[in-house]
Amino acid sequence: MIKDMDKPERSKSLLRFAAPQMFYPLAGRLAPWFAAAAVIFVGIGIWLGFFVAPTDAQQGEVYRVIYIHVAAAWMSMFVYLLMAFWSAVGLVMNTRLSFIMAQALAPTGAMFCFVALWTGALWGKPTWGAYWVWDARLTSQLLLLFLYLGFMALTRAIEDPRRADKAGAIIALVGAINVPIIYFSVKWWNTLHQGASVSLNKAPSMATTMLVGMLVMAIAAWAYTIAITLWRVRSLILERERHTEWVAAELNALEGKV
Amino acid sequence: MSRALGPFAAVLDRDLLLAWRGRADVLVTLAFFVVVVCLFPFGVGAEPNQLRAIAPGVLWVAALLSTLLSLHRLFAQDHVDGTLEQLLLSPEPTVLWVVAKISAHWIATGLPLVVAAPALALLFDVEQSALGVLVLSLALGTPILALLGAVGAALTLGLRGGGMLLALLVLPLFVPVLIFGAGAVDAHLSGSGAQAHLLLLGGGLLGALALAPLACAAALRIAVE
Amino acid sequence: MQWESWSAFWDMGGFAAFVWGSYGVTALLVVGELILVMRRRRDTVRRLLRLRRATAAGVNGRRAFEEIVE
Amino acid sequence: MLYANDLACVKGDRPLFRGLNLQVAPGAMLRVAGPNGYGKTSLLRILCGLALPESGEIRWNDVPINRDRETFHRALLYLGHAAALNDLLTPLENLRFSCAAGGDKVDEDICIDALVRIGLAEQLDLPARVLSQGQRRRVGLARLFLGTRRKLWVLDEPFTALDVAAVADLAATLSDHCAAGGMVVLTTHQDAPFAKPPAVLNLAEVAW
Repeated sequence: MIKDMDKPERSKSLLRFAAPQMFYPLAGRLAPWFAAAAVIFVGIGIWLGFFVAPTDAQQGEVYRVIYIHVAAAWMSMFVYLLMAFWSAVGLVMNTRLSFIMAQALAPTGAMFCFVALWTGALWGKPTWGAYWVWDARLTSQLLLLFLYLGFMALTRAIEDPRRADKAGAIIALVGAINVPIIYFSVKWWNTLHQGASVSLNKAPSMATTMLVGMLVMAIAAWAYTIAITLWRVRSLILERERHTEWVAAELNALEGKV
Repeated sequence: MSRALGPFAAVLDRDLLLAWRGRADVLVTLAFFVVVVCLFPFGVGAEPNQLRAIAPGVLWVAALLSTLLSLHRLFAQDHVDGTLEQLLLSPEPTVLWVVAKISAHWIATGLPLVVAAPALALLFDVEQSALGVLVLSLALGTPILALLGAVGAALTLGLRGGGMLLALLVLPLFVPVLIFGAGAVDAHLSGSGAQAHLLLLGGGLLGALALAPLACAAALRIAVE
Repeated sequence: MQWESWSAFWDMGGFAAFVWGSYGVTALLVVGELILVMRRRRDTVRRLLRLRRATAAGVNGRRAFEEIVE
Repeated sequence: MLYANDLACVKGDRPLFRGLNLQVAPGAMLRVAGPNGYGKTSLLRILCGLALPESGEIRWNDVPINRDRETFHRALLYLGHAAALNDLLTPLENLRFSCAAGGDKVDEDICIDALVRIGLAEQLDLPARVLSQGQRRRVGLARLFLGTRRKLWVLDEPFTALDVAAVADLAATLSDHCAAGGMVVLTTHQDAPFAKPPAVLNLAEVAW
């Protein structure tokens, strides 16, 4: 019935990390490196964004919000697609670790989604005079946030972990199929109601330093997401695998420290 | 009751019979639709051309909410009395009777909305010509809502607080249907013609008919575990 | 160096509220998330340790397990 | 031939059983015993394919049940705690629906005979909601008398809420079914007058 991926084979293939027992220590080793990378890139990004990049011709200094806004918007989209990917893998290969990965990603994706909306609003106020404008991208970002909240609410509402995994996977996949549909229908709807004039386009003249600053911040966001997800996966694994001996051994090791 | 024609006909007949015997629920859904539509003039003011402008959106949102409220009836009763288990153990493919169930549910709750919409539209003094497009857009749109809603209903089966969770899950998915449904009537009224919107709704319906039952069957299988 | 003085930097061309509002909330959320994840891990480990001690102490693992499971 | 190998089951986060093997040959009857909460119903549902085991595999005629679901479910008849009965329909309508939904071709008078035999002659045309708990379970059991060619019967507490005569009649039906080469897996707390005492699998002895 279930291809038993949970017993750690000694094979050297990467598949052995599909077993929670093998992935747990690996995540523990990798996470700090990504966290460090994130801190470094944020430092460089802030320095580039604030101290090297010129002031924008039309928008003045407020455009500097772009560095977080764009990075967060990208991340909220990528993390959702990543969740859908892990959900698909989980449903096909029935490996519980894939479901755990999807659930570990969701909170960070939702956080970036909220950050994108928050910075979009704060950036919108001085540029068009209103905190919220039914711009196509902002509106689809809002709907994406609902998809995240739906996923998290569903996975938490179900006690039985296995049912929660599969239900979450299904809604993540159904949501992922609908993300492009929502985006284009909202874009059509937006141009219908307000015409193309009011839309949150990027600062027109993208000086290279601005572009580099944005990319660096995006990389920083990636590193941060990987680090925080790996940490969250570790505590999810501990909760899920508490019947196994290896968790008992792990707990012994942690007896004194916690 | 028809002779044993296999699960599709059996489930369709049974659910329609149940809907007929429990027609009070159908009337409640319809009453809710009418009440919600009538609330808007109080909130927005009875100024005619303003009402005429918001009429398609109001009718569509009310239809969407009515569908949402009736979704729990799709699987809840069968889940409680064990019929769902027996259906899942039927040798016939699960998708077959899931489509039958959703069709019966739409006939019992979606169709009445489509039939009632023109009458309510007159309350908003909507032009005669737009009524045809309104009915067509609802006739194409409400089945999509039923199909997508069925996936949400199956996922939240048996959960406490399932109603709110169901709304949170499916409303984002309903947005495109709402946009093109209400948009069709607006496009017709503005003279640019509603073909594009209606074609998109038709395409969406075919897509939902093909994919939603699969997701729904999978969700039911894990809900019963 | 883009700015004449630190005060000009903090003023951000008159948009201080918007720029620092954005960066501040983002920093808050990021740090908040880090703290939440760390606390969640610590609470999980503590709960499992307590659970283990209870089941080990219980006469029959199965009986004690049922009472403890919140 | 039903064959289960190294089955494990965790309910929510309570481990129920592990390393469970069982085999039901044609003509055999297996009683799953054990106190409440040891996973009797869970095991039955896993055997039917309704629930997924934590690990392990189930084969029907040497084919894993998730590989060829249709053949397995064509040969399976499962009666759970809930009697799969809708309150707005009459027992006759309910019985005919469960046959049609299961893909069996059964005409009306056979259903009526089965219901009369199980003792529901007067209640044939009443809505199921007026029936007593025992009567509702009998409608579920009526499917056993329909002579459908389903080999494997999986029954969860079939004898509860039945009077002595009905228990004897049902026990005889199960024995005949086994004699005719069928298989029965059931749970029950009362011993019934079977022709041949069933094999017993006690979940209390299956360690976790």
